[in-house]
Amino acid sequence: MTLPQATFLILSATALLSSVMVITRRNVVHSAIWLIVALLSVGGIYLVLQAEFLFAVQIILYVGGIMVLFLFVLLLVNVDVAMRQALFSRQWGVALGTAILLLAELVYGLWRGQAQPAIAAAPASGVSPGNTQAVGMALYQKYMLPVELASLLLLVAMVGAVIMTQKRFE
Amino acid sequence: MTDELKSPPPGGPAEAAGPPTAPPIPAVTPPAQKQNDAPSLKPAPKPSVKPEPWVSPLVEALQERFPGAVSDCLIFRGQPYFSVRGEELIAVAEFLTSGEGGSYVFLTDLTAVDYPKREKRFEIVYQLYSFARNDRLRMKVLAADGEKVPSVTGVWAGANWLEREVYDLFGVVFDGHPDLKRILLPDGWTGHPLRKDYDILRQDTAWVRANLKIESGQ
Amino acid sequence: MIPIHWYLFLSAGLLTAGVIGVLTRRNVLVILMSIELILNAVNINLIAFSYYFHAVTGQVFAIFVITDAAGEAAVGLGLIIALFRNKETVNADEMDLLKW
Amino acid sequence: MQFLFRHPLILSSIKILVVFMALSGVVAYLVYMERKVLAFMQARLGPMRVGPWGLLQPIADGLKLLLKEDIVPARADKAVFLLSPVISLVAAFSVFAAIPYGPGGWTITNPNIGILLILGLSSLGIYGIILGGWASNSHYPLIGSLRSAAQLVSYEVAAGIAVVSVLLIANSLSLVVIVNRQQQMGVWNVFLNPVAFVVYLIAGVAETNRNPFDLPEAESELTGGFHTEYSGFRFSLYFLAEYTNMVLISSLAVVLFLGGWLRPFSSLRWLWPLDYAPVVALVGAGAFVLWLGLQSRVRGERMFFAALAILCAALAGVVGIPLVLSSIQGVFWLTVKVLAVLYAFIWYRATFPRYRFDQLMTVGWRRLIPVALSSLIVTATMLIWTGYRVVPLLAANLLAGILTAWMVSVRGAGNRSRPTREAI
Amino acid sequence: MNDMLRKIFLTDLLKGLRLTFSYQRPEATYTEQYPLERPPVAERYRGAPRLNNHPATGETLCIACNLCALACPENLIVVGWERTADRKKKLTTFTYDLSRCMFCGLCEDACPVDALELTQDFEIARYSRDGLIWDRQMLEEGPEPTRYTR
Amino acid sequence: MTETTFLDANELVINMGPQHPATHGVLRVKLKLSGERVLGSECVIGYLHRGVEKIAENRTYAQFAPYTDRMDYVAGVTNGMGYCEAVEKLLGVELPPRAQWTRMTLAELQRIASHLLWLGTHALDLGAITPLFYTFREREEILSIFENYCGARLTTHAFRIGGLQYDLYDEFENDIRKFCDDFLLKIDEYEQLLTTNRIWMGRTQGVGILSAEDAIALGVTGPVLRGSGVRWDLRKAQPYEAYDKVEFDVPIGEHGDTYDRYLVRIREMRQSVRIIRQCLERLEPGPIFGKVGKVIKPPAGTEVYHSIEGPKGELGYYVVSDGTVNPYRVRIRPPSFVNLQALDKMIRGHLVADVVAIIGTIDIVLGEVDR
Repeated sequence: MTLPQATFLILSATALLSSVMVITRRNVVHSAIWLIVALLSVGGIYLVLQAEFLFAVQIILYVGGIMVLFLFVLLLVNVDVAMRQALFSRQWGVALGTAILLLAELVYGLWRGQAQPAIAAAPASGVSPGNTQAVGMALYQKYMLPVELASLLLLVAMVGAVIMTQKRFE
Repeated sequence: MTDELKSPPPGGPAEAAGPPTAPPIPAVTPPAQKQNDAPSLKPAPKPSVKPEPWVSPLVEALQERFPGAVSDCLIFRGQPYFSVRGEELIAVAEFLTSGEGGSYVFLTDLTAVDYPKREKRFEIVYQLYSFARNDRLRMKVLAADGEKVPSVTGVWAGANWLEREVYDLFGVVFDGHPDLKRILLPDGWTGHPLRKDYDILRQDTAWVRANLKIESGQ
Repeated sequence: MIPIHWYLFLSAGLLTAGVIGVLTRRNVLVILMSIELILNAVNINLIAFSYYFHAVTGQVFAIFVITDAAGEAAVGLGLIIALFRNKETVNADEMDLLKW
Repeated sequence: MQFLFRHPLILSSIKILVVFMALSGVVAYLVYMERKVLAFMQARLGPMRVGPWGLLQPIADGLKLLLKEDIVPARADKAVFLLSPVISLVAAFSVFAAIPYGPGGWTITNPNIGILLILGLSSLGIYGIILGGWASNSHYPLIGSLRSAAQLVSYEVAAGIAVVSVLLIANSLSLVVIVNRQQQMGVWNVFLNPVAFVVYLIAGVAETNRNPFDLPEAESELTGGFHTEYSGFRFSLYFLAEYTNMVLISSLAVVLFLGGWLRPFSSLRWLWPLDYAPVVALVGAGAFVLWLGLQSRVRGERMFFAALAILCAALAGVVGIPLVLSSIQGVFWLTVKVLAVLYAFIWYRATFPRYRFDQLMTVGWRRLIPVALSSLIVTATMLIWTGYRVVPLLAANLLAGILTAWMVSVRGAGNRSRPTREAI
Repeated sequence: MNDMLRKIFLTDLLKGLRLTFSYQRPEATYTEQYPLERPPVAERYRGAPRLNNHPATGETLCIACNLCALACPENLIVVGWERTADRKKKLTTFTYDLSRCMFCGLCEDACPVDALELTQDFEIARYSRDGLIWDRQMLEEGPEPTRYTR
Repeated sequence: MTETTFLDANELVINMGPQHPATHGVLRVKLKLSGERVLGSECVIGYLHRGVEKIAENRTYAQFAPYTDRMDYVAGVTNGMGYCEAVEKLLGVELPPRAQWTRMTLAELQRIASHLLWLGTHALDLGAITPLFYTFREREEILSIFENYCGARLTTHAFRIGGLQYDLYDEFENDIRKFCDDFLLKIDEYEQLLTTNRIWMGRTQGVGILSAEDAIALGVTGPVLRGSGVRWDLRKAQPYEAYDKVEFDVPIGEHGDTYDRYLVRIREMRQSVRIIRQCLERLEPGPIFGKVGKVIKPPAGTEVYHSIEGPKGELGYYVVSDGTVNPYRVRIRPPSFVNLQALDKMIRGHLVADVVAIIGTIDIVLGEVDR
C-alpha cells in the first residue's frame, strides 16, 4: 500500500465514520462538529486528488463559512428543546430501508462497473489537473456565464436570508 | 492655558435654552450676599435654641385649603416644617407641586424618625425643594405602628426607593406603592433595625444561621 | 495509485449517510447538514473524475456546487430562524402548516 | 547523516519543531512586551518583580496557570469544553507552516495556494471560540461566542478583499512569490496600496479580538466573554492562541504589505550599511542592558544584566561573520517588522475605548468593506490600464480610498446626530 | 474641513495615539516600587498607636485620665489604673484593639498630655486577628518593623 | 443548555453583578434582555449595608464624624464636611473664615479626586484602559495633599464640628498651586484621549438619555441632573461655607446623554480648579475653630436638614436632636442611592454594552448607596 492509498483510506474512514455520527447524534451541536470533521476529511481527499484550490475553497467556504453559520444558528435556536424530542421521524423504518436499498444498488453497480477498465485509466503524469491557475482560467473564460449566474444566485440568497430573518413589524 | 477654562460662557446658549423638552426651569440665582461678607469675630447673635412658629402665605393657603390637616408649622434655623394628616397627604403633596403651592416639584429626601413613646410613633419626613422659589420645605406625616401611609410615588416618582427604604428600616407600610419590599436588607430579614426598640447588637440570628451557615457573632 | 472505485465507494457511502439523515431525522438543522453530506459526495465524484480525466471542468462544477451549498445554507438557515421565531420548533414534523 | 537531513519529511519536522519552539517563546515574551509597553504608556513600570526587570514574568505566569485548578462547569458539555481551546491553539499554530521567514530555505512549506491555506486554517480557530462559549453552558460566554462568530466572519470579508488587491499586484497566491515580487518592483506593497494595508490592519485587529474590537471578551461587559468559565491550563491555551494569532496577523501584514524579509530599500545597493543592522541592533541591545545593569542596585541583577550584555556581544560577534550575516538577514528584518506591527497592536490597546457591537458591525460592513472594495477595483483597473507602475497605482488608490472613506462617513457616527433609543 | 480630516484620516485617533506614545519617556513613570523604596509618610499620618514614655525618665506620660477611651467611637481602648498612696491615678494596663480601629485620630485629639499617639508606622496589616489587641508593652515598644528582602 | 435562548419570544434574564467588573462594587442588576437589548431591569442593593444611621444613634456627635467618611469612600472630605456643617447649623455656630476657605479648598480637591476616579473607571468600563492610570496619578497627588493635611488619604476625618482639627501645613498652598497648574494640562490630555475620539463619542452620545423632567421627577441631583440640562448646583442655589464669595460657572449638558454628563464632569473639574485658586487667595491667618463647647449638646427637640453639593450630587444630612450627646436620628440623603433609581429609566432599550456605560455615568459608590 502506498502512502496516498493509506492517506485515502484513513481520510475516507474518518469521513464515513463522522457522517454516520452526524446523522445519529442527539445533540445538534455535536452533529455539527462531526460534520466539520467530515468536511475536513473530504477536503483532505481533495488534496489527495491534487485539487489544492478546491481544498482551500472547502476549508475557507465550507468549514470556515457555512459551518460557522450553522453553528451560529444552532446557538441561536433552542438546542435543549430539540434534544428532548424524539430523534427520528415517524417513518424512519421505511426511510432507512429505502436508503439501504439505494446503497446496495450503488454498491452493486459500482462493483459491476469495476470490471470495465475504461474509466479506471491511470492519469498520465505531467500537468496537474489541480492547478489553481487552470481552474481560474476555466472559471472566468469558459464558464463566465455560470459564474455570473452563481453570483446572482448568491446575491438572491443573501437578500432572501436577510429579509427572512428580519423581525416582523408588529 | 491656565485661565482658559473650557466651560461654556455664563449665559451662553446652553443656559438660555436648555433642552427643548425641559420644563421652564429658571436658572437659580444665588441669593443676595449675606450681610457678614467678611465674617469677623464679632459676637454673633446668640443662636436660638428652639423652633419658632412659622408664618407664611403658604401656611395660610394650606390651612385654608385643607382645614385641620396641617399643624405644627414651625421654623428653625430658617428651615420651615409642618405636619400633615395622613389622609390629606396626597392632596397636600399635589397642591405643593402645583405652581400655586410653590411648585415643590423636587422630592429631595424621604425618611422617618421613630418616637416609640408617642401615640403615633413614626414621623415620616419629606424634604421638598422648589426650583422656582429656590426654597426648601419639610413636610411630616405622623403614623402609628401598623398604620398605612399613602405612597407619594404618584406625585414624586423618586419616592419609590426612598419609601422602600423606610419600609425596610422602620416597617412603615406605604399604601399604593408599586413594589413595596425590602431594599437594603435581605428579603427574609425580620425586624426593622432603625426602630428605637431594635437592639443594635441583636442580629437576626435565625437569618444568619440559615443563610450564612454560621452562628451569629453577637 | 488509487483506483477510482475507491472514491466512488466513498462517495456512495457519504451519499447514503446523507440520504438516511434527510429521511429519518426530525430536526431541520440535521436535515440541512445531511444535505451538505450529499453535496460533498457529489463533489468527491466530480473531482475524482476531473483528476482521472485531466479536466478542470469537474473542479469548476465542484465550485458551483459549493456556491450552491452556501446559498442553500443561507436561505435554509434563514428559513429556520424565521420558523423558530414563529413556531418555536426546529422539528420537521411540526412544520406542516403552509402559513402561520 | 547527510541523507537524513536531505529527506524532506525529516527536514520539515525539524523546521516545524524549531518554529513551534520559537513561536512559543515569542508569544510568551509578546505578553511580556505587551505588559511593559502598556505600562510605559500608562506611566507605570509593568512587571518588575520576577527576575530583573520582570524578565522571568512569562515563565511565572505560565507556571501559575499550569498549577491552577482546572475547573469544568457542572453542566458543561465536557468533551467539547475540553476540546475547544485545543482547536483554537492548533489552528493558530498550524498556520505558521506556510509563512516564509526568509529567502530560500527559511520556509517550512511553500504551497502554491499559500495565502488561501493560511486564511482557511486561521478561520478554523473560530470553532474553538464558538464551541468553548457554547460548551460552558453559561450566559456570558454564550453571548461572547456569538459576538465572536459574527465579528470574525464579518471582518474576514474585509481582510480577504484587502488581501486580494495584493494578490492582484503579485499575480500569485504564494507568499514567497508575493515577497519576491515586492523585491522586483523595488517597492513594498504598502506604497502601492496603502488603503488596503490600513483596511487589513484594522480588520486584523478585529480578527484577533483586540482593542478596540475586543468585544467577544470585553471584560467590563461580558466578564471575559467566551473564556469566562475557563481556568488554569485550558485558559492558558486560549491565551496562547490569541497571542499566536496576533503574531500571525502581523506576520501576514508584513509579508503581504511590508516586504516580508526584505531589507528596507533592498533595491538600493548603496545602502549596504543597512545590512549590518543585526550586528548594530545586538550591540545596541547589549549596551542598553549594560546601562540597565549599572542602574540597578541589586547585586544579582547587575550580574544578570552583565551576563546578558556579554551574551549580546557574543551574538553580535557570531552574527558579524559574513556568512551568518547574509543568511539571517531576512529573518532579522522580518522579526523587526513583525515587532513593529505588534507594537502598533499594543499601542491601540493603550489608547482606544471599545466599540459597541452594532458600531463594530457598522465599521466592518459599512466602512471597511466599501473602502476595501474600491481599492480592489481601482487596483485592478490601474493594473490593466497602466501596468505595474508605482505612482499611478498609489495615486489612484489614495484617491479612491479617500473618496470612499468620505462617502461612507458622510452619515457616520462622527456627526453630532444622536440616535434616539429604539422604542420598546 | 477639520471634521472631514477627522473622519477620513482618523486624526482624532491619531491624537490619542500621539499622547500615549509620548508617555513612554522614562521620566513620565509614576510608579513607586513600594517594598524596595518606601514612600515618605506624611508627618500627620495616623498609623499604629503608640503610648509615649518620657524621653528622659522612661516613665509613661499617660495620666490614666481615660479621655481617649471615652472619645473612641469604637470603644476599643481600655485603660486600667490604680490609685497610688497619694490618691493619684497610676496607669496599670492599657489595651488597644487594633483590629477594630479606624484610625480616626479622636483618641489622639483627646489626649491632654500627648501620651497616646498615632505614629507613622503603616505596616500593620496581618493575616489573622491574633495579636491585634495590643497591650501596654506592645504600645510602648511599637511593632516589629517589617523587613522586606529581595 | 439553559431554558431560554436569544430567539425565544420570552426574554432572557441575566444577572449583572454583584460580582461583575463593571458594576463598581457590589451592585447587582437583574437585566431582562431580548437578544442583547434591555427590556427592563431591577437593581438589587444592600450588599454593603452597615447600618450607618443606626450607628449614629449610638455615638456622640463628634464620634460619628469618622463614619461618614466611609459612606462615599472616594469623597470622604465632602462627606465629613456635610456632616460637620449640619451639626454646626443645628448648634448655630459660625465658622471663622480661615476654616471656611480651607474646607472649600479641600472639598473642591475632593470633588476633583472623585471625578477623576469616576473618569478613570468609566473609561475603563468602555474599554479605554489608559485614562485610569492617568487619573489615578492626579488623584494620588490630591490624596497626598490630604495625607499631609490630615494624616489620612481616603477616610480623612479632616474636619471637626466647629472648625478644623489641623491647621494647614507649611507647603499646603504651594502644593495645591502646583497641582492646579499641572492639573489643567492633564485635563487636556484626558480630553485628547476621549473627548473627540470617535469611539468614545459613539459609545456615549445618545446613550442613557435622561430628560430634565425625568431627572427632576426621580430626584436625581449633581452632574447627572446638570447633564440633563438643569442648571442647578447647591453651591450656587443655596451657598454654604463661602461659595457665595467665589466665582465659578455651573456647566450643563444639552442632550442629557452619557457624553454630556462626561463633559459636565470634565468642565466641573476645571471650575473646581478655579474655585481652589480663589480660595487660596482668600486664605488668611486666623482662628480655625468656631465657638463650640467640648461636649456637643444641641438643644432638645430641634432638627435641621443641611445639604451640600457633593461630587455625586446633593448630599444631605437630616439631624434630629433630643438634647443628649447622641443624635436622636441622623438621616443621610445619599446622592448615589437616589441617582441609581434613574438607572432603569436610562437603560431601557439599550444594549448590554450600554448598561455598563450608563452605570458608570451615574457615578455611584456602593458604600453610599447601601450605607
